[in-house]
Amino acid sequence: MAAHVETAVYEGPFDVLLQLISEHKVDIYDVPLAAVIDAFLAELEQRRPIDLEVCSEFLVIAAILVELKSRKLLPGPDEVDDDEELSGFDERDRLLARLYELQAYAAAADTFSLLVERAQRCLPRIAGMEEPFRDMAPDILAGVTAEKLAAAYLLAATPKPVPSLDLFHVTVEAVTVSEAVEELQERLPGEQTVTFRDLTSHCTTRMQVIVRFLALLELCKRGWVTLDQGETFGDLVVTWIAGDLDRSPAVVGSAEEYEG
Amino acid sequence: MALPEDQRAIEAVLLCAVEPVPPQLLAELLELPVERVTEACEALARGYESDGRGFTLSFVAGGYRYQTHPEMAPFVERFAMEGVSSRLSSAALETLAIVAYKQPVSRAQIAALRGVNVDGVVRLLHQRGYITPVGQAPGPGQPVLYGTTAAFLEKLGLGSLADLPPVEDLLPGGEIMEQLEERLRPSPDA
Amino acid sequence: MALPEDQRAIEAVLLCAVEPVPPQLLAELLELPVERVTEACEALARGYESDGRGFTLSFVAGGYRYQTHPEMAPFVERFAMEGVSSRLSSAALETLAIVAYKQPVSRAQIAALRGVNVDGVVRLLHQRGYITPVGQAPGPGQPVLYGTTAAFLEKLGLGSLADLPPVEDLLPGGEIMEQLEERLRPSPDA
Repeated sequence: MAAHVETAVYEGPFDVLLQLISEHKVDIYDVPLAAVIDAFLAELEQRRPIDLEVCSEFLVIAAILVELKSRKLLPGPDEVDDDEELSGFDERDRLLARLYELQAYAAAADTFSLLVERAQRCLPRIAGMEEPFRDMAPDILAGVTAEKLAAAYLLAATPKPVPSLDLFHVTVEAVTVSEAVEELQERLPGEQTVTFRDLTSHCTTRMQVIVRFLALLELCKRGWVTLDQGETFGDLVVTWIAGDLDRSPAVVGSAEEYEG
Repeated sequence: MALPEDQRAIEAVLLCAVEPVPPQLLAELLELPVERVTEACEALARGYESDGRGFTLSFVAGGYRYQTHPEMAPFVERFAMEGVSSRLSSAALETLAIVAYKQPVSRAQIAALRGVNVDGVVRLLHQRGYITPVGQAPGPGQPVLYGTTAAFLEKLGLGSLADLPPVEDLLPGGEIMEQLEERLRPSPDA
Repeated sequence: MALPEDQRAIEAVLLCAVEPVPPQLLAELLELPVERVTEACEALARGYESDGRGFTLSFVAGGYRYQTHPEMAPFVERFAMEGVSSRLSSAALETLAIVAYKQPVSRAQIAALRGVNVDGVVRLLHQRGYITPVGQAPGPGQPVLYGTTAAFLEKLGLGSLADLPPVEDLLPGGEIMEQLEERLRPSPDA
């Protein structure tokens, strides 16, 4: 890391800041951002092809600097809100903590690189057993069938499965949208206007609620209901406008199936 | 001076192993307590070192194995197997460092720290087998949590995660930190 | 008493070699006359014998190699019968499956799919006679390509490779696999 700073190469956000601090010897809020950006662009010009990762890391840090700087330059509200003042500190502290941590990982990366280099210089013994012992070893193919081999191939060739949490407490249920559509067609003409909250009051799982919502959208698409929400996060009011329908199973069946 | 029998047996077993042999397995084969086996291995390793042998006995990825002495690298280069020595970029190494020290850790946590999207790097490290999903975080989306693998230890020549350099040694020196804090502190008129 | 440099180098070379190393090759690697190399090997072999080591340096099939001391046979036998870890055997099965379905295939290609170094496992499968070199890939390094053997088919009770259960339908399409392999190929700055 130190070496990078010395070579005047912008390698990452921490280097940029560190360099700013060590070169300008001024309060970070006084660092002319334009000069920093010019220096960075000049640096980029010299190393082609452009490294997108270096670029984006620089942009992140530049954005934080701009934000900090603008906070200072722009006149704030007349009465200084304690909370806001506090959040300004938080911002700096967070930046500081993050840079601190990042610096540690950058140092770790350098160490890793040295370890890898050293490890690569040592070749392991892989010759294995000599002839008489080789044949004593239990056959690795003992009990292996062609099917097991195929399964092993699939295991090796497909991305490794993600270990999941124990899901024993989750009952698998199949709720289909078409069933929900049917249920709503049954119920809505009688009630005319009802809230989504009421429609889903008997639902015990999130999936059931979601499926009912999808069913409502389906009905809305068919022009059988209107949906109205007075305010953000307010109750969704469902109004049946299709009168008495001649229900046809073919229409019902067209809704997609969802499984939860 | 003849070598003790347990050390001889360990030499023979490790010579024909094709992967690091855990001390527990050695103990089973020799019908000895694990501590005795570990001591014997350490004694052998010290002996090879002081004899100035061309190979070492090392504890790598949870087991003991013979490997060539690093100083002999020029002679054994041609025996190096192809396809394993691809280098990792500094971005990949830094991400690997974050996973190693913070595991189990999610992609979002790494991204938040590094300030960039890390999907590509994480995928690369996973494909190389250096990191692997080790679980899922509770909460929305149940993000996959990653940890390091035995292949990671092998790549770095480490016996276990405990051999990673301690974080304290990696944190920036007090001077740099003071400078940083100094510069980031709001000026008196702010 | 430190070992002479030529003996150290010989130890390193013989340790990582998988076949007996002819004196001529050793002489070439060490840039020494064959007689000097032969003397050094004899000196090492005598030293191991007088130290009572668990291994010997022997001249076999036209070359030098390390092998276990006959007196250690009981431990080696036991290791042969019990030492195949479940990790190793599942690694071996996966590797064999990849060779069976993707042959001819190089070690690097297998390593890319499995995400770990497979040199030891490939060697093991070769020793057991289930896979064998079937050619060399063009391009840098001309890596050895492996395929399965008649012994492999016999063991699985298959008449020919065509009798392997089809797996394509369960795998990502060929295009995706190619892309995956492309990405997995070691690149100089990955």
